[in-house]
Amino acid sequence: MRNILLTVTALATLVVSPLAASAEPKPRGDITVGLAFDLVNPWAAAYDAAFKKTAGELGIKIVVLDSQGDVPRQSNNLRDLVAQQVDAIVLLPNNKKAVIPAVREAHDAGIPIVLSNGRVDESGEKYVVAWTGPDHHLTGFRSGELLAEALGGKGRVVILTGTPGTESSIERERGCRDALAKHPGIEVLDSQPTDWKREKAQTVTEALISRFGDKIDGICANDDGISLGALSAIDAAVVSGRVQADHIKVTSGAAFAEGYQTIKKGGSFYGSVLMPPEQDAALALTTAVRIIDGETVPKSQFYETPAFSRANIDQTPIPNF
Amino acid sequence: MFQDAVLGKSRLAFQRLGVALPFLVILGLVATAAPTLLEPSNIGQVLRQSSIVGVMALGMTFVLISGRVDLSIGSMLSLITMITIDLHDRVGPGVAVIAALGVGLGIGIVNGILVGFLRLNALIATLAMLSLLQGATMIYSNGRDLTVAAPGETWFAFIGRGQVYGIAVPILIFLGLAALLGFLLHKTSYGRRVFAVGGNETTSAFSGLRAPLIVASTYVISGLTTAVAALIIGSRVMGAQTNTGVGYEFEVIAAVALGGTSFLGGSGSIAGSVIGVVILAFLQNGLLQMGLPYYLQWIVSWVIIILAVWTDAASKRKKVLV
Amino acid sequence: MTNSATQPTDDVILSASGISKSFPGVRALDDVSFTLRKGEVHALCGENGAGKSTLMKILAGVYQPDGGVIRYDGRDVALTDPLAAKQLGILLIHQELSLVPELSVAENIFLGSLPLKRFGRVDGARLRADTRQALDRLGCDFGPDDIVSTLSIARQQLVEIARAVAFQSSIVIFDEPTASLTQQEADHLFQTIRRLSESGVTTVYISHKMREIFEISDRITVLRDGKVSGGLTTRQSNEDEVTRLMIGRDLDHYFIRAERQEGAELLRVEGLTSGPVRDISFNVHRGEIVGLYGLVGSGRTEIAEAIFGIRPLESGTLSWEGEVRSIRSPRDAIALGIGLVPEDRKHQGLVLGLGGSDNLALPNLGRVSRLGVIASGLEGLLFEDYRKRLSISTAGPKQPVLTLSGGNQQKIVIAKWLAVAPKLLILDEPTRGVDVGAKAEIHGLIAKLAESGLAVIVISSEMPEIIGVSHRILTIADGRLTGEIAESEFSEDRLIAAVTGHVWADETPRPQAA
Amino acid sequence: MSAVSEPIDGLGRDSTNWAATALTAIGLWARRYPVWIFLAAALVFFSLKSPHFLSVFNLSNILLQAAFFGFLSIGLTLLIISRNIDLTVGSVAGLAACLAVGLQPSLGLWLPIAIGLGAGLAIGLLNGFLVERAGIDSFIVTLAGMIGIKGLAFAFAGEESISASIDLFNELGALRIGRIHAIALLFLALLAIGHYVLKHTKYGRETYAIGGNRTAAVNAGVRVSRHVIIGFAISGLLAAFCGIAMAANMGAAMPAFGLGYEGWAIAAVVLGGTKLSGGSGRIVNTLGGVLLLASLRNGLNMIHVPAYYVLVTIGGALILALFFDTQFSRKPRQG
Repeated sequence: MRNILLTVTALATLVVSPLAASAEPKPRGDITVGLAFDLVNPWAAAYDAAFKKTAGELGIKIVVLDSQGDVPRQSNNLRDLVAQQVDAIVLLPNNKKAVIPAVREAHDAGIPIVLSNGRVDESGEKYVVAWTGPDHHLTGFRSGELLAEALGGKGRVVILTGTPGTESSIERERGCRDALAKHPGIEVLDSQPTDWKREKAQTVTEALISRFGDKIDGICANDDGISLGALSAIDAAVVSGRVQADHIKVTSGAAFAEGYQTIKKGGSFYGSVLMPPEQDAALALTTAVRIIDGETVPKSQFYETPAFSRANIDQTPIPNF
Repeated sequence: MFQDAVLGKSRLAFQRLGVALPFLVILGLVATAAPTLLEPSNIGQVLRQSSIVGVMALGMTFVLISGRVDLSIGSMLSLITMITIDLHDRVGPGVAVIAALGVGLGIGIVNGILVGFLRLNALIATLAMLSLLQGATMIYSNGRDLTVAAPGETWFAFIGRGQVYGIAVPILIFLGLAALLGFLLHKTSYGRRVFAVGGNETTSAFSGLRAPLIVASTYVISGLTTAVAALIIGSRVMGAQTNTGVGYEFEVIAAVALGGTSFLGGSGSIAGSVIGVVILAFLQNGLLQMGLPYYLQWIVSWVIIILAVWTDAASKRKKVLV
Repeated sequence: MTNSATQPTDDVILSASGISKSFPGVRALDDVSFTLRKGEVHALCGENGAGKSTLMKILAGVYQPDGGVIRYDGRDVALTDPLAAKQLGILLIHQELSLVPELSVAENIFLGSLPLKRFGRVDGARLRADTRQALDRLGCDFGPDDIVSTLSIARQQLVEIARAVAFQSSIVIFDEPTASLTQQEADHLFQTIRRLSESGVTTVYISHKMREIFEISDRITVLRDGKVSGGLTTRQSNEDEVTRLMIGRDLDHYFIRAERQEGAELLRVEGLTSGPVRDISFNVHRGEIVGLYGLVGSGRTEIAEAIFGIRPLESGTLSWEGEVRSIRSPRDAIALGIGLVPEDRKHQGLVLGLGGSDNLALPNLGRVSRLGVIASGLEGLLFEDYRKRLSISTAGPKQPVLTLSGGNQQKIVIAKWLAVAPKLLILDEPTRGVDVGAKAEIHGLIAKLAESGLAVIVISSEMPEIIGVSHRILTIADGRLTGEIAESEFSEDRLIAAVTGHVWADETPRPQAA
Repeated sequence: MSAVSEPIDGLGRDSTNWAATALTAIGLWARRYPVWIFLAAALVFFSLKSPHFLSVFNLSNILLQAAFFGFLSIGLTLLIISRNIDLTVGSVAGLAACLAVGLQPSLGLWLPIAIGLGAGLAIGLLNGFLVERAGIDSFIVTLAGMIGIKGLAFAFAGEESISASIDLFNELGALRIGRIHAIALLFLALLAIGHYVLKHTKYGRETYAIGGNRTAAVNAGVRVSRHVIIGFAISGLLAAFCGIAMAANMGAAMPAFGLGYEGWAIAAVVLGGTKLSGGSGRIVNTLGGVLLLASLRNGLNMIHVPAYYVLVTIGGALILALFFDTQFSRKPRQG
């Protein structure tokens, strides 16, 4: 479906920003950029840190507002940023539809919005100046492709998702399914949520192994935390003899440092997808500042999230979270 | 209120059976749909999975019997797990375990002071603590997850992953603590005081009991059991996430309520809570094994919990005068 | 308005015949029949558990009888719920006041049938006017807008009675109305009942207090074990006859005063000041029973609470066995050897959901446990001991006290304090809501305790009781000690004189609705 | 109690006295309802700390944010006064939002809204039925319902958010009257109705009676069970209002709307001085609690408290408010 996107990868659509400002640029010290996102996981924490670091380098002020995964609250936070008359907003939307009216209000108030690491629906794109960063769907797609590769295009698979209803979980699951659907030899047995918790991933995997026994050939997880939880369950099942060692292959979206090391060691954990928050944050913030400066920026600055497995792990940088 | 009061002790045995009975029927039905549910290996697994909620439910039972509630346990679980894992690699597993218990004790004391001595409303005060401790977890870890560097080389693994005579250590901890705390609640003068304070605080004060201290002490127990749960979860995962404990408070309360402990205080039992915990764990596992989508699992749990409590309430009513 | 009759007439307003009611395991009423005449005061007697309350609740529509017929005003009626009974004109005034503390007097009176205007709005003006009228007819000194929780118990009771007036009830049932009232308040209540009676209202009066029954009633129906054991005309009967019908045997005496064997001074209170209580000084000796008499709200309970460490002292000292001691909590008091049987048994004396032995053990946990572990054997023995000594009837030590009669509940409270082996026992209204038999037992027990050397303080608003048991009476009014009366000078007039000036503020006649 | 006025001359005398009396009255009132003091303190503090806080834009913003969980607090005030609790309100909001938006393509604008409200009402009735007729404690009934109803919403809507397909719906959600959001006005209007119901209607007065002394209410002939069931229905209906209002404002709906809002809503009610033990409380003070929490959340954003510390600060502020509340509003013992 969204495979077209792949072909357009990195093809920065050269739509010129509507806010081609004419006035002279503001001095850096007077610039304030707002960041609206959910500070609920290590990836976001690393993003936050990188955002602060970049702001320091650019010499600008930032306001960071966390909506704790609550969708209406993100709209509230956007309005709070509008009330403070920030110069631009970097938004990691936690819902691609519900956030649009608030985005529109910011747009109407003359505040440029840069989307990072997520999109809004088509109907809202006109209120957004630029979009940067990777894409959850593609991350999921890559993890699915990787699993298909590990299984040789054939086998039975379960998908472990994050918290039901969160944008990253929805998109990654869909991406994963889209990739697996390309391989007719692969059957998806079930998909269950884990709330992004390792312990729950372990519990769920244990139940799935009880249910399917050695019928499971692969697990496609939404992030490395989930993968690692699932691996604990697999290890225990191997010890108790219900599952053959290294039979089940696991891949996931969003690589963590621990996942990286585990993949390196070899075993069930086949590979993961890099989603480096540093570049993401830096790109988003720099783009915002360029817009404030009156520069013309590409509407879309998409970049590829590379998948890796043990085979090419040495060429892959270690995630720092 | 009348029923709860009357049934507080004398009919507890019956009452417990009352909840368990419809559940056993339902479980039977679930098991026909998911035959693997009752395989010995799965039973062991479910019991082990239930131990985390279970250990916390033991502490919650004390709090509920004293007529209060503790919503802060979810965040507390996250924070203590985080501290434990952090200290494990920086200082060593021994210190980490002691620190975990110490932090659980400390937070329990704070909760106890707020609710017991300052007499703040338990629901809102511990809700506030829920938010506060979640923030503390984030600040402590700077939002990062932590993992034990060498999970294969620490005796800490024994707590969550070990086995004794083929029985998982978490089950032993759960049942051992259940026996210990059951003894404390039902056989000691302290336990009697907890029942008395929950049953009637004024009478307790008039009888020379130190009600604030007793209420506070139940929070300390809850803090300590949460710390033990944190050790199990930390050892099982060999890591800590900032969201480790999110939502646990409701699961724990649901299990304890299912076990027949009254929200009005003054009645309940450890055995009931253990049964409630185990029932809930089997239900969740069974529905998962039936292959229901998650939302159907939620709906079915809702219906089943209501039906079970309803049957129980109806059977209670029949047995009681007016 | 029906205020023509001045004498009770022979018109039967209500007749109940063959009423039966069972609860699981208990046959509460068995073929009970009786009649009520218009304008009479009909007393209903019986020990706790005899079925009085059940019968009255049936008349008030709270319970449905299993069998029997109720005829009201000449026709058969079905009293399906409280509202139906209320609409017929039958109103039950509960023993435990049936008021909502946060609502106003007017709202309480008309609760369940608040007058409405458009948009469901409560018609405040009408509500107030109707209430005012009812209150005036009863001569109340408070207004429709007063919040009930700010009123004294006696006034709260008047609010309930005002309901009867407001709804022009033809039958008003009082369930132990004077349990929380002082003598003066009770007298005032009797005046009110007579006033109702004169206007043709029938009163059913349930009480354990013989004196009141003979003072106020025209006829008496006695229940025993769910059956009518006798129907009497008050003027042709006497207390002994009623008592015999109630308990099925003769009751020797009401009051056994202890032999006075006064020992050394045990407690000395000097200048005690706490809350409403100011500058109280008195002492108690071993073997002595000191009566503390005063109106509700006079501060008598507060004195007890101050001695027992529940209320902080603002000033004053307590000397115990000659030494000044500070008692900051009930623990301190218990450690010295003081026990308090509190005024409000259900809220302060018992944990209703727990069994008798559990309640008994509460202040004695140290005694029944070893290293903090309860020795159930010891606990059982302790309970068994007191069950025998106080003849408490329970199904077993673990039977929840909620299901026991008032008398047995009170005995458990007393037993709980006797078990701490106190040197001083304070009993606040020890026989409130307790039936005749148990009452006599409790009085006998108090005497026995004093004879064994215990110092006892009895607080009561029942004059016969306080006169009957005490060796010495202290009178309290308005938070101050107003007198000390020696045994030789006991008389009701002396007591009343010592506390008057603080009786009903509305003794002065009020304008009344014609 | 005593007035602090010192009359200086005949002319100023009256006014001084009047002012003093007014001050005393305000003081007494504030002691009884300290939430307004907390609110005033918060407003002053944030105004001093942030130049943007006191702008009309931001204040109308706070009002909108307050409305989001405020709807829930209205129904909960009624229920808590009658000594019950409803933890399902957050989930019901999500379900109603999904129904109202998800059915738009097939049923138009108004019918789906009615269905959403109807679902809230129905779940409220079910909760009430379970509490009153089945005799289960409301905490357990609604705790179980909280999860189950979320399941219903996911079953209906799936995981993804649904866009509102009818423009009028979004326009209504974005509508402002003057500078104030229509949703905020709707909230205030419903609050006023709630106030009217509690204070002036038979239903309201009986609510206090049931919470204050249930037996008395039964004896007086109040149909207690029916009353409580209606109370739950009102709570469900208001929760549905909340969800639909949020959906209209955001032009989309998803099952996770309102998740965890029950905590905020109950906290607001309790901060407003309504006791969980039932029988007392005023809905205007619930408004105080709602505004306090909304200002706190907004204010902490305005003064740039670091994200993690927002959680700590809100928790701490809640505890402090609760503490002062118990210190201030100790009522004299009833005589």
